[in-house]
Amino acid sequence: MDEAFSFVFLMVAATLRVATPLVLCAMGGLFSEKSGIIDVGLEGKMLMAAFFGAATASVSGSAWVGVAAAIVAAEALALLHGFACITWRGNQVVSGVAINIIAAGLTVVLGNAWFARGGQTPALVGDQRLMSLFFPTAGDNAIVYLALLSVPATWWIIERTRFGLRLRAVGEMPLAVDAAGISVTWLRYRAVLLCGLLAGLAGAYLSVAQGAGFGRDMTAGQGFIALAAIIFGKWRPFPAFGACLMFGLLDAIAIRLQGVKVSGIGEVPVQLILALPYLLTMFLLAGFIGRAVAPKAAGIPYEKER
Amino acid sequence: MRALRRPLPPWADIVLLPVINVALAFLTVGVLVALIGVNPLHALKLLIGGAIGSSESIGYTLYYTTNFIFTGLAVAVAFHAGLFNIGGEGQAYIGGLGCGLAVLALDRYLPGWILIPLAIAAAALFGAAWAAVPAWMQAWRGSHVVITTIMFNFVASALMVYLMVNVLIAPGSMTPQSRNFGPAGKIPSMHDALHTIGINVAPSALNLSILLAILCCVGVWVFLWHTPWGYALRTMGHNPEAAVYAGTNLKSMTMLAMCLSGGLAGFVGVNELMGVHQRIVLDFPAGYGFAGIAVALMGRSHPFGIVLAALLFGALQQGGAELAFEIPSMTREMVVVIQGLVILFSGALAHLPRPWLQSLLALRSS
Amino acid sequence: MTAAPAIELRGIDKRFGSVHAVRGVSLVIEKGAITGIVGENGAGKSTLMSILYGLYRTDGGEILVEGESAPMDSPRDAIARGIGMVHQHFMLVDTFTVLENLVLGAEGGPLLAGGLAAARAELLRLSREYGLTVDPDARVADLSVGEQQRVEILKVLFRGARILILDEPSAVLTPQETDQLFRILATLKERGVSVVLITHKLREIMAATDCVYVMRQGQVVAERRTADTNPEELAELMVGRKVRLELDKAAPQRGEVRLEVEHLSLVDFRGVRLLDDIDLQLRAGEIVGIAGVSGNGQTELLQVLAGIRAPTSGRFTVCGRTVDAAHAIDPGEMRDLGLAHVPEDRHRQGMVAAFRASETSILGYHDEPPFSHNYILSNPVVGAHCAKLMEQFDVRPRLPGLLSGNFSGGNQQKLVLAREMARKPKVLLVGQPTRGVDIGAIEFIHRELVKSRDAGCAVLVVSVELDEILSLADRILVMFAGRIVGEVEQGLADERTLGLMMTGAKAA
Amino acid sequence: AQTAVKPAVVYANGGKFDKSFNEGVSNGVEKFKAETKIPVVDFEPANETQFEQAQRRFAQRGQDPIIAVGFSQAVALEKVAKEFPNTRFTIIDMVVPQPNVQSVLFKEHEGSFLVGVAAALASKSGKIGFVGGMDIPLIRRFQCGYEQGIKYADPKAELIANMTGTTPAAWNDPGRGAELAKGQFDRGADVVYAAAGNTGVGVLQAAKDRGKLAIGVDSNQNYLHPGTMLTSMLKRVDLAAYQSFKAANDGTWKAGAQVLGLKEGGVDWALDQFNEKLITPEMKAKIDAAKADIISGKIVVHDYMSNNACK
Ligand SMILES: Nc1ncnc2c1ncn2[C@@H]1O[C@H](COP(=O)(O)OP(=O)(O)OP(=O)(O)O)[C@@H](O)[C@H]1O
Ligand SMILES: Nc1ncnc2c1ncn2[C@@H]1O[C@H](COP(=O)(O)OP(=O)(O)OP(=O)(O)O)[C@@H](O)[C@H]1O
Ligand SMILES: [Mg+2]
Ligand SMILES: [Mg+2]
Repeated sequence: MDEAFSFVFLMVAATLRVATPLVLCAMGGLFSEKSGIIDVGLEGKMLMAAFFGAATASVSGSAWVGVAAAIVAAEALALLHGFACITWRGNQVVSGVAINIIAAGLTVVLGNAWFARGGQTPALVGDQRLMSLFFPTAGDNAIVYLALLSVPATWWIIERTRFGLRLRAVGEMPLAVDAAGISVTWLRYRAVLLCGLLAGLAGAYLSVAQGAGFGRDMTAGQGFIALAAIIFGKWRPFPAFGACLMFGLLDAIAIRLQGVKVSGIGEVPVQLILALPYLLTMFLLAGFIGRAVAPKAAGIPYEKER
Repeated sequence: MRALRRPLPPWADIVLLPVINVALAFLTVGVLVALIGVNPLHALKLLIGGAIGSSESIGYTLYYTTNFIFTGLAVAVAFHAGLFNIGGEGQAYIGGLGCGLAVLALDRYLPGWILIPLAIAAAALFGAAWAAVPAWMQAWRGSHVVITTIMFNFVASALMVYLMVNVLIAPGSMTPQSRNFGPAGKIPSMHDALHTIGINVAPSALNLSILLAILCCVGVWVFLWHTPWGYALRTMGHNPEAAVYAGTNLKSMTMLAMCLSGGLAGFVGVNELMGVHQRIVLDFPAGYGFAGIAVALMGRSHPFGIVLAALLFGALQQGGAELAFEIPSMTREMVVVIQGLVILFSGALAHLPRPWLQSLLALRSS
Repeated sequence: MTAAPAIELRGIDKRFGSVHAVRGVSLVIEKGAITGIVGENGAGKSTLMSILYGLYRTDGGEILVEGESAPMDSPRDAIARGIGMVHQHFMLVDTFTVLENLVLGAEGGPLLAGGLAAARAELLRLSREYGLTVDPDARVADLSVGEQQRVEILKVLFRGARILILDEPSAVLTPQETDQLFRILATLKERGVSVVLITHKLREIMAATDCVYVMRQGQVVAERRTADTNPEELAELMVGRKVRLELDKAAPQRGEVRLEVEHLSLVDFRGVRLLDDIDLQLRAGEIVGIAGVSGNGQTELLQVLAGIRAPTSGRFTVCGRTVDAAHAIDPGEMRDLGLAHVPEDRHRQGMVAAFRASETSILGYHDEPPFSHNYILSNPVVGAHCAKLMEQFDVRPRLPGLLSGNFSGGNQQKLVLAREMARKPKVLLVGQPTRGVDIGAIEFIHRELVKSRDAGCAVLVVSVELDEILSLADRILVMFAGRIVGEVEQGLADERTLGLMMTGAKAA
Repeated sequence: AQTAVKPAVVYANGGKFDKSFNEGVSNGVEKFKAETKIPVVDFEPANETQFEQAQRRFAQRGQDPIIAVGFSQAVALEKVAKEFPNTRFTIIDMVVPQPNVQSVLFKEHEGSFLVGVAAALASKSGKIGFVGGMDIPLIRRFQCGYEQGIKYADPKAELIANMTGTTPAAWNDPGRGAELAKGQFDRGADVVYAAAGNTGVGVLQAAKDRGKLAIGVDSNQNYLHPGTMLTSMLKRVDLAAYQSFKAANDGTWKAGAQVLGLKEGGVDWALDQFNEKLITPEMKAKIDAAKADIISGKIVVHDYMSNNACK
């Protein structure tokens, strides 16, 4: 009985630990995509945030200063994305890809120049990191709770506020928003900035809360998984949250499944287990969630001459 | 007050604008380089010298160019069909598996002049097959290729590690790599080929695969602009409804476009495995698939433009390595940053210099 | 002293790149009157109104609202000055409810709940006052076009507009709906609202307006009191030459049956019946017109007949080949049988804006000789073909190398028609042959269609313009809710009864 | 004064500061530099093709000797060594049979055996973890040696093993390393051994966060988290690099293969001020006994790579 409880507790904790950056990214991406700006660059934002978060925390000695720096870094990239896609009406996917590549390179270049450790930041110790608040074995630091909070907050903003109504409208029909006397540009910039805020938190989580320092490419594809979660959730906060939890749980299970022998098949190859989240994503995308309908104007620059 | 804006003349659109875009990217890099305490002009000199300073460095530049042409064409063909293939990385990987398997299976029985074309075909086939799955999912199940091709890159990697570790590993090998290809499975290197006709150049990784790359450029150009299928493919890319109206089956056209794209990406395996490594190794696509996006964007998805862009990227890759040789603080990631900035400035921010150019040209002409 | 006019425009100027869309236009909109604006395609009407509404920024000139200079930098300024606009293409968010669309931009606070409740009350009041009933909780996507327009008008009234601009409001309405619209406009006028009405239908100008401006090539070329003018004069002012408003044609010489449709039905993936048991016959040498409010299955009928969609049940026979659910056909094969199709929406289907005109001129025939030989496309042959089409159909400018999207709407339409008629098809399907096309081009297109009928082609025309159907068709079918609800011979039809059939109220 | 050597290093993928393998070489090089004041040039390649390029470029410039770090450089070196028969090369982790190449190999399984013994002795739960980088034979060799050591010290102990990933990122993903380690702790493990390059940093960190024990690899990583670092499996690549340069400088450099095991001091376990509190005298005695037995040949540690199986 007790063992079962602790098993469940540990699985839940492991799931949440892995899901936290996904949830934050997915909620951020949701704001952006609801406003009609596709964000393939979540990965890059998170990476840049992780780097600046760790770098600042290690220099300043304070984890929260690091978190703030992480958010600023992600916001800078968010503004770049906005500048390219909103102001200059560039291709949103291309801009996202560029941001990912720039972040992957720049973090290492800067890391090398500043710390001369092959792109890593010094390991964070003591107050330079956010530690568990209540359950040391669970790793429940402040950002985990922020991530949990971000889901109802996102829902409430999108469904219940004026900003949310306009956000939904601008992702469906920007022309109608423009004709109603509301600035499409400013609305979209706000959405992109919200996305930067959340992606920044996710990055900070990776390097100053869950981890203890930055390592090159430390996001390892989680931005894309968050993107997939948004699609699974059909651009709705709670279902997207569910998808993130599913990925987290899958990961927790995958870790336990390695080396386990399945009767009849023998030992499951490690590689299969590692590829499982990707395969499952494809499998579900292909068959089980039905056709997910993106906001109609997503990906289309609002081209309007004045 | 407001300068009158006129649309740019075609020459400015096709030549001037991309050049300015790349220049902007380099300008930004220059600032970055200066920020980390290196003289940008000195770095530029080393970069150029490293890329084209000797016959060896030219060889390496062209060898990288070969890869970039393949992945650039791959991305471009999909682009023309309105599809965004981010899976070049995985397709190149599996393409390499295809030619590798063909060579491993047959290099003891067949002479090179039969085996090499066969293995090249196998590379195309495997690359195409790896692209066909996301294509099928987009065409029939409506899941977007951008997501599925990314996922398939990870799956390709897992599959290759599994195969290399458990199946294809050479007996007694320390590392996951296959046995060496027999001589029949080797594409001659350029310095050897040139040597036989009496020209001596320094050895480099450049091999005859570059001829395949040039052939692909011509083939893609003919296909896209001079065949009815190419016409239908471009129609789909610009306006799917018009394509349906014109009698094109979007599903099969999606399959065709992605398979062509995957096949082209698969040729990276030919250059790398049959041309250089002469065995199957892990991780040989090394980012060429992603860089292909930049190459296609810069080259305006036209084979000729792609050759130019691939040359630039090849020179960057080679010159960047030399740069890292000479200046320790210039790490190899600098080249990655440059690639990213080129994608940003010639892709997403392509129109940035346009108003300025328009006013400039309007002023001059008035 | 007379009160200042509601709006005065002085010397308004606007360029889009090299297109000089509006050239120094001055006009006056009187308070409490209905002002009409007419003009050929691309004359600059919509652009002018968009400037007034703040959607475009003017390059020169001044806007005065009730005598005061009023710069319009964004629609916000226009709304604040009491200007409302119902656009040519509706500005509604499909996925929103009527109520949500109503409050967008006028939410009344950072939280939605209060604003929505207040809007619901206001909506009820407006509905009662003007007889504009809509369900506040219905999703806009589920509303008919007429209802959507009502929402647009409600939106304007909800914001308390005193000046109402309507850009081609009747293009999508049945005659009955149009009548209701004009009753509403009359009510508004009574309450002191000033109305600007843009339309291509001279009859509406004559019936509803107090005065009318005529625009041509970006300029106002005439101003008339409605009582002092007539449609012939207006048409001439618009086009700059005499226009024959009547189409004269001989009686049809009917030949063999080229298209036979039996019990044709189409059900979409949600189970909605888009086509319901359609029967029709089309003979060589006749033009059959299909009338109906858009969205009643005409689009789908053309798609099925052209091979773009497969029918769910029933069958049809084209030139001897029978098609049903089990024996589907694709548009390419259809063309091989001798069927040509001018789609309703040329931008979305008939052409590729990014292609050169020469490439658009072989769309659908690209894999046939002489364009394609041994699987190679011959660009010189294609170019020459396009030049010939442009000559025959007077497509301007005559530049096969120009991008298709850079031709004006009327010329794009001519290019598409030319392409489809060039092969002398046995059956010609034409959707909305002159939608949004000006009077001069309409005249030309109608004559070409009659010519090919006289040459023995079987022509099926779908149009929402009753005038067009009445003058062009030898036989008229009326579609409503996916069914053919009536059939009338030409000469026996009149607008009233057809209009009633189109709403499903009366069957013949 | 003397005709100084002009040494050079070509690092493996992963970079100079991976806190383990490459960094070990780098430490040896630094030591050489500090002692002799002879400058050493180095290069971190971006992809496999650059191995050959870098080796050749260094040789052309007259650098000598040149160390090629890591097994993946072998094929390239085979070619380049033939082109430059007068240049001396040293390769680590692989054999290149050329007259001008020195090959240095390590018996990682022997070192891993020892830390396995330590792990089994320190574990209270009898469950012991292992986090590898990629599932490749070299890492299996580590795991297999470790497992034998565990079984030797405690036949009932159970090994929980995880691999990190399938892409090169697997060597560089501390976040995932930490998560894998936490997963193992959740399943009851209380000692974990990381053989995953930079990923290991996360593993060691996770152990610290949870108050469990961790074992480092390649370099001595004990200093990273004093108190939770049980020990490190030393693979003395630093020594190999240092000695190669030193020998060249002294004129005693010799080509040929050398396999460095416990006997040769090529592998070992680390005991220093950072972990001395964790290693009780009994533990130390048992580990040293095992070490002596391996050196004397009484215990034969099976090498996974001899037959691609752990038995
Ligand atoms: N966004 C734009 N960019 C470039 N040119 C434009 C743009 N919008 C309109 N134009 C040009 O301005 C001219 C006026 O167009 P406008 O839409 O105002 O005509 P219109 O009188 O409303 O025509 P219609 O009767 O077809 O609605 C057209 O020739 C068109 O070419
Ligand atoms: N967004 C745009 N950018 C550049 N030119 C445009 C744009 N929109 C329209 N044009 C130009 O405007 C001209 C007319 O286009 P437009 O579609 O307004 O014609 P139209 O006769 O009003 O057709 P429609 O019946 O479709 O309204 C074309 O020559 C085209 O080049
Ligand atoms: Mg128009
Ligand atoms: Mg208009």
